[in-house]
Amino acid sequence: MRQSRKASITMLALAVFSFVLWAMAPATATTIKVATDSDIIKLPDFNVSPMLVSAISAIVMLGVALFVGWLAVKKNRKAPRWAIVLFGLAFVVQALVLLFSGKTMTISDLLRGSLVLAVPLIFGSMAGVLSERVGVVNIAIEGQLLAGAFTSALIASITHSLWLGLVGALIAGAAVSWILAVFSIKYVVDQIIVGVVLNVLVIGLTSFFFSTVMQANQSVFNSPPRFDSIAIPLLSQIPVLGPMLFTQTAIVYLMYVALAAVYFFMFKTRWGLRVRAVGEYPLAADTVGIKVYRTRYISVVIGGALAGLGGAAFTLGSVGAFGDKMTNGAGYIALAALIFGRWNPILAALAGLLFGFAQNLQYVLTAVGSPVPSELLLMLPYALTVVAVAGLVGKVTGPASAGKPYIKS
Amino acid sequence: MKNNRIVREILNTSASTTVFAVLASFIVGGVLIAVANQDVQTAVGYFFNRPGDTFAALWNAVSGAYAAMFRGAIYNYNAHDFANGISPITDTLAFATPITLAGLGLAVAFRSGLFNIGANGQIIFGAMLSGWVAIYVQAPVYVLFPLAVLAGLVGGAIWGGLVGLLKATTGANEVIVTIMFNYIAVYLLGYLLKTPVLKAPQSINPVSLPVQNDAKFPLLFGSDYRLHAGFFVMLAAVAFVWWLLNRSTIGYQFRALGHNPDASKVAGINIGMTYILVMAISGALSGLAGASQILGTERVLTTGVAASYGIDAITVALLGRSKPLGVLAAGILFGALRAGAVTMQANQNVPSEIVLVVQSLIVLFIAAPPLVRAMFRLPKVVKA
Amino acid sequence: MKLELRGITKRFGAMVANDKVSLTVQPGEIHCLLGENGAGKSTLMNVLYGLYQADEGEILLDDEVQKFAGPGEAMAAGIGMVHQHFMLIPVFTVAENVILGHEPTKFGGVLDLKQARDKVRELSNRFGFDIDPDAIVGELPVGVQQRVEIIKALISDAKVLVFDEPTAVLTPQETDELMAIMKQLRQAGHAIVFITHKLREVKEVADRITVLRLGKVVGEAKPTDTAEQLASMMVGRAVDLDVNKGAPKLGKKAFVVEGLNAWNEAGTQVLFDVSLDVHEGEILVIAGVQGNGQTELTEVILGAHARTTGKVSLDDQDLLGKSIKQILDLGLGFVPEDRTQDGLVGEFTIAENLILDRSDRKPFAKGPSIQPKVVREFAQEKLKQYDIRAQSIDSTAKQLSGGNQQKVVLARELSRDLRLLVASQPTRGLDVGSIEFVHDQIIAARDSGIPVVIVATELDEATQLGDRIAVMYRGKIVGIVPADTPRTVLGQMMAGVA
Amino acid sequence: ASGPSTPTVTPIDYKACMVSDAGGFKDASFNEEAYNGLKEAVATLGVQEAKVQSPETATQTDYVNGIQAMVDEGCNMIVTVGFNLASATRDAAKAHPEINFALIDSSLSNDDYSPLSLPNVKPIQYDTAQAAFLAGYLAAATSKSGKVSTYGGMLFPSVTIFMDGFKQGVDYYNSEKGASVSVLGATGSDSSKWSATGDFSDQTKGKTLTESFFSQGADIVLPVAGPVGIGSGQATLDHSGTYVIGVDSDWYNIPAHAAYKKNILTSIEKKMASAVLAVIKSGVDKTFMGGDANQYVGTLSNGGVMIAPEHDVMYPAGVQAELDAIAAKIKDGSLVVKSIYQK
Ligand SMILES: Nc1ncnc2c1ncn2[C@@H]1O[C@H](COP(=O)(O)OP(=O)(O)OP(=O)(O)O)[C@@H](O)[C@H]1O
Ligand SMILES: Nc1ncnc2c1ncn2[C@@H]1O[C@H](COP(=O)(O)OP(=O)(O)OP(=O)(O)O)[C@@H](O)[C@H]1O
Ligand SMILES: [Mg+2]
Ligand SMILES: [Mg+2]
Repeated sequence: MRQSRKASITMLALAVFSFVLWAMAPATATTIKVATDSDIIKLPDFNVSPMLVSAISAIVMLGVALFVGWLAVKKNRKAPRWAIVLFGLAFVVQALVLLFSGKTMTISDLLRGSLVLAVPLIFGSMAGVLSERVGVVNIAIEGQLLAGAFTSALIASITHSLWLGLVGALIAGAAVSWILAVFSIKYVVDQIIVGVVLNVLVIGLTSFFFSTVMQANQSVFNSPPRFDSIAIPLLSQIPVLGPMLFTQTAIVYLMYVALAAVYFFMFKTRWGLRVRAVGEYPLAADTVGIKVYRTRYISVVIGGALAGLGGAAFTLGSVGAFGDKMTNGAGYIALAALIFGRWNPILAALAGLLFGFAQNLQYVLTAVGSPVPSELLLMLPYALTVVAVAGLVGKVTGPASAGKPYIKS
Repeated sequence: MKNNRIVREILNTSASTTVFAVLASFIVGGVLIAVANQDVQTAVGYFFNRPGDTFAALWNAVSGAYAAMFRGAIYNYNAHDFANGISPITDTLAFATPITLAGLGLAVAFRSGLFNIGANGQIIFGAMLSGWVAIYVQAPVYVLFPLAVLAGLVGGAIWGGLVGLLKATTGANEVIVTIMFNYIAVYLLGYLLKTPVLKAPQSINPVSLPVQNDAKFPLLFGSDYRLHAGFFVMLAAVAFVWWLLNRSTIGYQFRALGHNPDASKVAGINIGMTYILVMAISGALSGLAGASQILGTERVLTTGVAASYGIDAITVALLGRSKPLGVLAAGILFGALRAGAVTMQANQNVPSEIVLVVQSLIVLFIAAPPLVRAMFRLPKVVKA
Repeated sequence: MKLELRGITKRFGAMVANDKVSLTVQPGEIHCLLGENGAGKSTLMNVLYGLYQADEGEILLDDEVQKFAGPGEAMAAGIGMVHQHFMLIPVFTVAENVILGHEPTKFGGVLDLKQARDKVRELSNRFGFDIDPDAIVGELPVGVQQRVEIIKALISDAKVLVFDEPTAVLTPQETDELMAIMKQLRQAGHAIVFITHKLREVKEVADRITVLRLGKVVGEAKPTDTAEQLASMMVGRAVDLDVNKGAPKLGKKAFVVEGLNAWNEAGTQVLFDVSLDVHEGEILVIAGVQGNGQTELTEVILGAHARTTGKVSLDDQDLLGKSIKQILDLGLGFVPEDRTQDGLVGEFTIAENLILDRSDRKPFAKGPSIQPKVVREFAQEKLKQYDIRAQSIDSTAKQLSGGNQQKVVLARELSRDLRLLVASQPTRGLDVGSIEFVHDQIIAARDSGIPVVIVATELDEATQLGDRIAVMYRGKIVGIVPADTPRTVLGQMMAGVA
Repeated sequence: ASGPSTPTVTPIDYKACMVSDAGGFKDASFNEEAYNGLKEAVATLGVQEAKVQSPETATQTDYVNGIQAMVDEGCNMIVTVGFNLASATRDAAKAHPEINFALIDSSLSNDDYSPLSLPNVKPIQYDTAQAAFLAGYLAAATSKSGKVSTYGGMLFPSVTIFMDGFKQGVDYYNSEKGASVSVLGATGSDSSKWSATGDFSDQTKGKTLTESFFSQGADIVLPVAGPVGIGSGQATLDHSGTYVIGVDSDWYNIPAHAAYKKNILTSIEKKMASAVLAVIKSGVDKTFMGGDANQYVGTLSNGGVMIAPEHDVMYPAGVQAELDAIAAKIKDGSLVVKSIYQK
């Protein structure tokens, strides 16, 4: 109840802000390009007036804010999700139209790039889901991504096989998470120490072999092939979404499958029920004969394998060759997406997507000329996340036993 | 009975295991060093003709590397006089100062059940504020210096306290927020270093003016050594945190909150206020780390002012089991590794990445005594 | 199936929780295990169930020696257990909790929750519990959770069943139902171990009785023995079972609740126009089945409840809108319903827990610093005074047996200068000796002239302790009656009839 | 690791050393190019080498430490790479007048950034804008879409000087040919608002950014972001008719860029290797001359900066000639390329 009040207050503030923006909105129109050459039905580009759009958004936002406030005060009800989504949408649309005023905004670029940037985050957050849902905090996502990136590039270079490269990534990610598992389950080391340290360890090892092995013989050890993006017939021709979702590399399609699978197993199967039970209250799980340690090992290791795939997205799925520390903190963002998404793979994926979007936005924007300095624009994804988490998401509670080792008497 | 349990623990767990843990990680590191070493590679080439060479090369490579690390981190026995010989250990302590301060900050948060990984951002804010004061404020030394240090403390406290405030008011998860705040702080610093706010007018590059001499931490052993008075601030912080967590009433409430928020609430502890307080104090200590950077060693603000101390601090805090003295020890260890790495590289051409490997292995091994005992066939600790 | 435990010894560090305990339970027999708090009953059962590994001794089923690496194996061997501390996943639904470990599945491990629900419905009908299979366990009142725990044990139709204090949180009706169930199971030839501190129940169902003290078997008793005999055997001294309190010397109306309404997080109303008043020197018992608003009422008094209308005042000071701290400082002593969650910090030592709501007050704190010496002396004193069984004041709260945990909370709350005492089920899970002691303390508090509010689910306790009894049902006070009102009438009021 | 120093030259008792900036010697760009000079010196002059690669998260303290370590190694010459090492170099040079220093990409200054000249420090700087100008002109002339693009890792002056010169080159082409080629990523004159990926390590960002340039019609990209530029090179492989322009060294000859060498239009070269070799040589045969008076500024005139020769990508007819003409103008000063290093 308190929560929804906070939400409505935040919303009101943002709505007011949106009115201010309306007041300052420039006259020059924003051209929106939705069509891509491949679409079946060609939608025309259209020009919108920032004024008009601002007006609409501002009013919608105010409406939603008031409605949520009314729910909170009169009905003591939480803000319904649709309201939050509608609100966010209105705000984003207004922001976009204003930022691109006098310029052309190509929707499909905006979206496609967002997904590309989100892929490792989404794989990473899946690893987080599998690991934390079973009660093992996974700070080591960064390390798992990096190990996957390195190994996939190395293997694919040597074997000239993309698929063997992916297998390498799986194994590398699994290996890192297996160490996480052994230390946190068997040796009862603080899971967060292990995670943080594993990241450093993997950075150290990859950098070391990068400079001693890969760089020394680039052509043999670090010139892997790349996955080409495959346009899925028909699907890829859906306006706007088609190019984003269905003109991608095999890794991205793998991600769709993995995402569906993880969600299904976690919430619909016996295995998932047991995993979640162990993550919530291992003693209780133990008392009904669930093998706590085994369950933890298996789930954590599978998660790591997925993160490994995410690593491959940096190399085989994108630029091919491995580069020193190329994941550059994506693992930590994935961790945030995981929490943001309430340990739910789908929501986490959306969080990752939101982040990728904010990041890509500033690329697309600076390309055509941005009204603000790059550093401020670079903050956007991070600031946006804070606003979303603080203003709209609020308190999230993870698996109860995450981080706590299970010791038998 | 209780006593000799403690004795046993010290004997078995802490002391010996730590030694062996360090040993173990140096062995693994040694393997990598050997792999990377030219002479070893060459010698291995004709291993079967003259295996002796290989082993000789191995020994030279590994012993050489670690000897260099020792000279770089503790005592340089090749130096022509004692005065130069001891300068490495002072470097180690100089590096250890900010790492330990930030580590203490995180320790306070961890003990209170808040997983603050925002040390990086909090260091940066401390450094920015402290730096700004130290560069631009005109005041007599006895005002300027304390003010500059205080500014660092406040900067960190604000950036950390803000996280606590968000958590208290909106329930926002501190892990997300601190991660995001780290990036925001980095880019904000980058931005301000391009604007007149921080950028030195005459410089084309994103650097600030150097801090005024009056604002600097006095060097302890003269200009030949880098160790500065910030070291004592750090020691004071260790004592303070010990008191805070073990003797103070708010520290007691911090820990209660950390273990069981519900019971704390029923016992009348103001949860929200405590969150803010915890994060503010935690941030303040990291902010001091920032101050010791800018007023102690860096002297100018650059985008890299926080180094990797934000992440190091997490490890240091946890490795020190979030206990002040433990954090101090861990901090000095990390300082030594950072100081020694350079010599190892310069003198033995050892790739610097190996230090990261060794560093993380040390932590893993120290954190898992049973593993180390198994590796070295040490007696099991009789669990009391 | 016949169960036999031979010379079971279990140590926790230095403390011996079970000392060469032997015990035999025949098929078709209800074997009661009696003992004070911390006697080692639960530990013994956990050993049997494979949760703890015994240091010595062996477990036999039908004269076959068993080796249980984990509960899984014990269950496989036909042992079922209702745990003293719930083994339920709060965020799961009832159905999910019940099937956990032996989930019905369709093709490829897909959960068949429908089958699960049906199974739960069928069982809860059979045993006359009404439980919604889709309810989230964490949101259910403790009483209902206990029923879920029981269903969990029954569903796996085990041959050997252990009930570790299942009745501690059940209503009289529920208790009677449970005991009927136990009798059914006995008929069906199950071997049953029943742990309880309520001698009435023992005398009703027990075929044989074994008494533990300080981890040792002190002997067998017969159901025909008087309650007093059993009690003294348990505690090792004579126990006076019925509360002896003089007539109340009433002072002024110190604590008043008027037209109190309250809503929960979800926005549904949980208290409806509650009005009551308590005089100085008077004990008002709030009787009622778990989950009829008592919890919320106590929360409101404590100041922990967000949305309320009406009036709550102590010594003419309005409590509504005051912070918990302010209210505690006004002299409220509060014994929460759920001691492990709200009353104690499990990782803290006994000493630390004893100052939980006074850590920054004299004499425990001087200025910003805590005074360790004072704290420890205080703890030593309370440990003795309340006879808390623990290795030392430095043992952590979560190492304590249920009963001893409760004592720590009581020791803390009763040892401040009170203006009002609110205690939810102060004797839940306590052994007879402790109950006697606690009751004496509460009455002492009352006679010292402060108003006392006790939330009780136990009719015995209600009638013995109360000067007046307010019965709650569905968030309303259905009536405030004198303490000598007959059990049947009270029972009906609590059930909402009459 | 480079192979064992070739035994053809006799080792001499002269130690040449180098300290990198945070980028490290394997950045396939700036530091690596400088280090190649040192390796050459080892191979051709037989000097001893020692080097320190500063940590990725280097602070001023780390630079001071690194240089100190080199001093302890008894180096005769210490080359420090990048403006970040300026003050550390200055202090070390003051403390050790007997050691020669060469500072790349910056000159010395006092704490208040007033210029400083020390006899044992030779600043090595590059008027990169001149070469970038040529690259810009070439890009404009080559572009079919009339859109070219550029971005940086972070927008430091050492980065924007490339983008700026590039932009001037394009503008010059426009004014000469009455064309209207635009530069995506460098819109407007305020360089702080240009495109940046935000770091120098995440290559996927470089690729994504480049692809959004391409899908907005650009067909040539100039990445000034160290290894992140590899992302741009990779992007050219997915979009036929698009080209990448290298920086610091001729990417065409660097293994890291081999995959897309056929799409490398040219590279804006800072001949740091030769400068480093030269300064070390001067040290060896005792002809080293430090101080601002003797500072080395790489320009088109002295061949310190240049654009790489035509490789696989054919220039439009006549452009090579125009480039030569422009180069000549710049050399004789009749055409001035503005840059931050213009005194
Ligand atoms: N170090 C390890 N590495 C990989 N897998 C392991 C490791 N330790 C245990 N496992 C996995 O866990 C399984 C069970 O381990 P363990 O016997 O310790 O727990 P359990 O007894 O099966 O579960 P419970 O504790 O619930 O009884 C092993 O069979 C193995 O598959
Ligand atoms: N995990 C543990 N670690 C240490 N000591 C323990 C542990 N579990 C129980 N004990 C100790 O063993 C003794 C017996 O505990 P147990 O729970 O068996 O008592 P009980 O007979 O069940 O008491 P109650 O009637 O209050 O439940 C107690 O003194 C308790 O402090
Ligand atoms: Mg018990
Ligand atoms: Mg087992």
